[in-house]
Amino acid sequence: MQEIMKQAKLKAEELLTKGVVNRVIGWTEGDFSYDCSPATFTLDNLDKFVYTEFCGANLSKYLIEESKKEGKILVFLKPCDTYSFNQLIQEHRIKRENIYVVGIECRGKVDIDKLRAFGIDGVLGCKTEGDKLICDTIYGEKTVDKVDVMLEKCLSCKGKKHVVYDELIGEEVVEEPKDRFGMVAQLEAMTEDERYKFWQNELSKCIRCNACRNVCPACSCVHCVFDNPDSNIASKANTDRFEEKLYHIIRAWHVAGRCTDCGECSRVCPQGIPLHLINRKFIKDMNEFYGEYQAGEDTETKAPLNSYTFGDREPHEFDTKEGK
Amino acid sequence: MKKIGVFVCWCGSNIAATVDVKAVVEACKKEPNVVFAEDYQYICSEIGQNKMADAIRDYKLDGVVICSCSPRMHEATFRKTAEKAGLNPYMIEVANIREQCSWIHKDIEEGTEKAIVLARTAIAKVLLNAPLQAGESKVTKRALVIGGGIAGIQSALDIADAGFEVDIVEKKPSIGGKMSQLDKTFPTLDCSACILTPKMVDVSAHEKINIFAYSEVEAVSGFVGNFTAKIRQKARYVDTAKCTGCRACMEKCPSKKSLNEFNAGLDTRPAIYIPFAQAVPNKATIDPNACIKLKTGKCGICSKVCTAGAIDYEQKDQIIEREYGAIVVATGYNIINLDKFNELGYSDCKDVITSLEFERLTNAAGPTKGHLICPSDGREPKKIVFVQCVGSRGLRPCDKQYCSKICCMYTAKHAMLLREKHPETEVYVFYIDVRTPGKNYDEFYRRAVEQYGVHYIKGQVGKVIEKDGHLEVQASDLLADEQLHIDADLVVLAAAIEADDTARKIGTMLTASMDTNDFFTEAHAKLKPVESPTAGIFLSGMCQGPKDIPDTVAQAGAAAVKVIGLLSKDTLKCNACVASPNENMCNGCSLCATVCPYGAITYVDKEFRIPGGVQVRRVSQVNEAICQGCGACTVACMSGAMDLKGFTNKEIMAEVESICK
Amino acid sequence: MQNLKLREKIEEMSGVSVLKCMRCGKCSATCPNYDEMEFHPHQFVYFVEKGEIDKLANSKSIYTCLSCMACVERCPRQVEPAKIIEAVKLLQIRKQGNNHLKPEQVSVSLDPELPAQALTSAFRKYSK
Amino acid sequence: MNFTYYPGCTLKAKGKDLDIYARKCAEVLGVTMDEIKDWQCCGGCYTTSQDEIATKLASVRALVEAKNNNTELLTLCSACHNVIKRVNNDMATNDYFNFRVNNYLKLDQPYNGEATVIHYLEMLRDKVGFDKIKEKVVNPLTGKKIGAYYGCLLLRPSSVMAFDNPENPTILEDFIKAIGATPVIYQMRNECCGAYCTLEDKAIPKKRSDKIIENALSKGAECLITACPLCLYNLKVNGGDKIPVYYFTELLAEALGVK
Amino acid sequence: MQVENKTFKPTIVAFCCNWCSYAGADLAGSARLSYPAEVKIIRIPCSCRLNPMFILKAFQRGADGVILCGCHPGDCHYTTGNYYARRRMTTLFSMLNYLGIEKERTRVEWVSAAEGAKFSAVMNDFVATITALGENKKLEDLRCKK
Repeated sequence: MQEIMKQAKLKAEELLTKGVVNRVIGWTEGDFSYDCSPATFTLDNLDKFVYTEFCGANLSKYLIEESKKEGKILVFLKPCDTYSFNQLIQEHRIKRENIYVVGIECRGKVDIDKLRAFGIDGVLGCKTEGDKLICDTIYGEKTVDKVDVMLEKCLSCKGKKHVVYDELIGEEVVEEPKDRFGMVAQLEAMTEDERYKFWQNELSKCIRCNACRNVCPACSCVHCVFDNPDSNIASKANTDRFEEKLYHIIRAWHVAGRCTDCGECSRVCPQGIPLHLINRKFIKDMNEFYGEYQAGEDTETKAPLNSYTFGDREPHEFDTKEGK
Repeated sequence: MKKIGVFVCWCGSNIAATVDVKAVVEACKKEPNVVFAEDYQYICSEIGQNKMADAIRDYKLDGVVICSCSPRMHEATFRKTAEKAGLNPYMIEVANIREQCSWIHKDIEEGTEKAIVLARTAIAKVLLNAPLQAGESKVTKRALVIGGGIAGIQSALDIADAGFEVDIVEKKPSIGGKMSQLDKTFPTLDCSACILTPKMVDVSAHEKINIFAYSEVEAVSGFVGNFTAKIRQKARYVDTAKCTGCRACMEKCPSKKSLNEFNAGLDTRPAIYIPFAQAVPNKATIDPNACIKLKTGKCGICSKVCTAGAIDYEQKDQIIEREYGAIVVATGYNIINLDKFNELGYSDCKDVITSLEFERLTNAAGPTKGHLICPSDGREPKKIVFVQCVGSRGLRPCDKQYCSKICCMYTAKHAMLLREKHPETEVYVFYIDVRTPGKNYDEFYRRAVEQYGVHYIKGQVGKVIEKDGHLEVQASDLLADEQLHIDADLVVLAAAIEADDTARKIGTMLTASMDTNDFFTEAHAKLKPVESPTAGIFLSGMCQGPKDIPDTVAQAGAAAVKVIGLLSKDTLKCNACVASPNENMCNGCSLCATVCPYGAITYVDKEFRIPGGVQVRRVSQVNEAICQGCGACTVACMSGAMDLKGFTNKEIMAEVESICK
Repeated sequence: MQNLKLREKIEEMSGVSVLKCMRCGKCSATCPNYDEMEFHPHQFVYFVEKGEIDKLANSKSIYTCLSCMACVERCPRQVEPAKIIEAVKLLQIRKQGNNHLKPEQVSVSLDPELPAQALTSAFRKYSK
Repeated sequence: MNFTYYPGCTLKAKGKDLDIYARKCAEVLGVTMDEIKDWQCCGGCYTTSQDEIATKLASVRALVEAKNNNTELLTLCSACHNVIKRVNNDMATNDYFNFRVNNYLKLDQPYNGEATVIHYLEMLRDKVGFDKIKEKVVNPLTGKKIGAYYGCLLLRPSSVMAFDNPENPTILEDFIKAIGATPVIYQMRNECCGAYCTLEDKAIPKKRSDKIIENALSKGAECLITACPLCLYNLKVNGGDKIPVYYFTELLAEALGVK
Repeated sequence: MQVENKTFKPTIVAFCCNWCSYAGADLAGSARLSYPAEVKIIRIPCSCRLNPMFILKAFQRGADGVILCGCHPGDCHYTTGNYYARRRMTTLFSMLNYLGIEKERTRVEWVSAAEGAKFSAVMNDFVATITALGENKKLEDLRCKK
């Protein structure tokens, strides 16, 4: 990872110096090494650029606002981030010609909360060696199985292929996509009431901080319906039993067929609500009902909800295996 | 504060018997904003309408709710009255308390209660209604007809006769289409050329008709009343203004080996050619794939023999841009490729021919001057086998699922004509079903059997084997439960028809919907059979599905009437309830456009003032002349920027809330 | 006579639906062994549709199909008669003691030049 | 170019020539044919009934071998090609069949039709290329008028075999051109020779073969070529005096100078 | 509690497309084919106009069942509207059920302008189903229920 970071930084420096781009979107560290967040760089502050095990954030959304400004931008995208990028291109939210995409190698990012749950505190830095994660902490070096501390979204990685890039840094590790729908299937197998309890329990934790919406690359409306008093569903806080459900259903509905399953919503949720399970239900259903579709795989294919066939299954057949 | 008036209709006893109308009036009076409420026996009557108009004026009403029968019944009446009284017609809401209430509920208490809810819901909606103005768009008074076969010709003539300009675009060097290749026509057996040629001459002589032959439509933009088409006029290498059609060039051209398309490839033509004697325009065309001069630079004989000096080897394709108010699609058909049906021997055996080739072989203007011979060796056939449904009605990838419709009749025609001209020939027709719906059609087919002694055999041909110059036809005779082996001289295949290969391209260009067989879809199978769902596009002939000449001509005329109806208007009144985007909320994501069935949504980059400067954003625009108001886009839109006038999100939400109160 | 259960079974085994047949007779037109058959390909389809399967099963015709697949290939409706004939035949020879070809019959008719393929496929076709 | 090769029973006995010449030619053309060690007889005939798995297991075993070798499965005898290719199609498309076979075989990894079955002729056309063969010909059979006899098994059902246009095939004709000879087109080239009926009723293949040979002769064929041992047998036995019949590999070997 | 259940009258919102189903409802009316008064119809131009937000709003405000009626697939006045509606509702209903909402509370029926009898039958059946299911406790908005 050190090596990749060095290469990335050199690449950024090169492109900035040559004037190919005039700014860079990447990650920077906060007060702690595990506190990585997106940031914009020029030659002046490029030394603050990092690419570590904690750079889980998907940078594509930041391009929407950035690409409206003058000049070309360099952005670093991990494999799963490239899907969001393509989706934004398809929706004309960003201009391809204004952006220089450097695909960057990723072998799964680390969830600091999971590390802490393992009793690993005071982390100064981490590195991956094979299946292990070696953590340098103020209490000395600690080693864990990486799979135990990876971000939820990395546990169901779509594969390590960049679907769009101008240049690649690091290797494109060939990897079978992991099963994404196991948990959804488990929920489907429950009774209605069990499911209701499960979601009531999860969603009642929602504090309507809107972090899921704000981080989501698909939730990028110029003006969100929840902020629009004319929409009749605008609301700021959960004031009743249904409010949080309404919010999350509508949010999922609005990104249905557009969600690339980047997992950012669950990553940023301060309450740890497994929001990706809602999005994935839509993805799983649409795959089963209308054929495999991966949002952001290309910039042409129509999303399932924006197309149709004469023989589509009927609405009441949603829970049958074959439809008609 | 908006002032709302409510009228509750008795509809005689139709409503009043199960709904306490007085109670409804009282309940409405209690609703906020309602300044006036009254009941009357028949609001749709003249007196009722006058009462309504008076109330609108006297109380300066901003909106009116009428609790009465279904809006499908009298909404238009109420709107007219409102407009006369100075209220925007879209400020009217009808609460359906008859069909949805009094007629289906027997209990007066229950009926009244529901009627009050329905009235309240209508009040909630009308409070949010905005006055709407139906837009208008200009109509360009010229029609484009794509395809110059009998369908296109008929449509063009009818439109032009009504006094409107028409352009015909035909991809071949001459108009005339498939019909010009036919010999006789069923069920009257009159000569195809004799009835078509005068029409072709009419077209060329008509001052309102402009023929773009050897041309193709390259792009179409715009919408009903305002289309712009780009037409590519392919280089003929002949100046049509100068060419006199004398055909001296054709005689002297040394490159005579090109297959003659007009004779279905049964003979050859020179590289410079006029496809047939009655061609319109009667002008020569050089085939660049065969012309020695164009390929090698040497030759130039035609240029030397042309006394008119019409040959121009340097000619280039030209793009012409024209504006139209309406477009008629008449792209026609072709017969399928028979490569996948070679058990019938078409690819290897010269004496296995298609019905179209048979037409040319029996046509006096054809390659044999109408003398029917076997193409292999020129002998006169004595035994002829016709095979029906080749490629039609099947499910395999090589088959067409539909019935090609015309084959039964033309085969009966062929068989009959054969027996008439050559009584000594034996004629067999292998059929699955003989389908002859149509005036005088079955009588025609029966004549073939009964008067002309054509052998109709229920069964199919399974294999054709050529040996010693003859064809062994192996076939089933299902009624006799026999396998036949007929020693035939000629086998004629009724190949399935398919949409012309340019149809898909043109359909895409016009955003006119097509079925999986590339036939154009009509707006309604029964009630709008000549209109495409895309406004301003009309369908004529085979491009919409298999049909014979009488049906084609009828449809061509019908399409023309629709075009005339459209072109006779100076402006088009648009639907007022159309989609309308709020550009401040629009993401420019194109999701709305992907679901729009009419292609009514486009995008522009627009500047917006933001704090500290200007920002350019891509935003959607709805062409109100095209939008039909289905609302598909409003749901595809995530931000809620796209809304539907007359059925806005807020209005429907208000109705929902009112019902669920 | 009618046996719709058996018809269902045959449709299941053959994987084709007899109701798709439009009675064009292409199968019987194309069949190279038509003359050796008592019941012809189109009749197999029709009698199965009617559920009159016994008479087919008891006919020698089930052993005369050459499995050349010409009718399968040329059937415009994808009814594929050869598959139906095979299904009827299997119903017959799967019954105990109903093998059409027995090993002892073979040695007599064996030509020394005959390829092994003829033997194996004949056994596949005629015996269980 | 490496292939996993499935010869089949007939090619080890009465149809030896087909195999021997094929191997010789492969060597010249730079093709390696790795014969499966313990192949089992394909059964000679595909049972169309969807409820049979026992008769199709041998084919699956061969297919699994090819999958494990990570090469295509090369066949030569048309009967084997037909059976194995159709079974492979069942494995790939018929879920219930697939389930039952995998359940029975208990392989390390379930087999789902991953292997590709390729006939020797397809290999010549698509992998080697007829142009390349033309270059390698040392002894062109110039002037020889050859009728290609396809029979049934290579072509039908075309939805599965996808070998060539079933009603108007050209692969053997192109092959004939590649070895310098002249193809003769005749309509009976894709009609049945009578097949295994020869065991029960010799009259059937006699009638069929006569018709085929008569048609070929009337079109001027001097000899016939085929890829099927049983076709070769039926045609030879019934018309050997009227027209010689060869395996296509024999003429290929002759043209390549390795006969 | 028991007594309340017996007199439970559900609130049903029926969205009907203007061209087929609304006309079908009219036909049911003119044929006097009764169905419960709990059904209240909202007219929309096409089934594809139905925004899932309307359904959720209805539930939030105390509806016990929501039904959408549109033209039969292939017969849409706007050619494609009901195809979109069908996909949208299929996925939405599946989602609601996934969150634990009874699948019976939502329904789509294709009712043509000629199917007055079907309209009435559908509404009778839907109301019976919802009545049997009882009050929509899972989704209502407590603030708004009277």
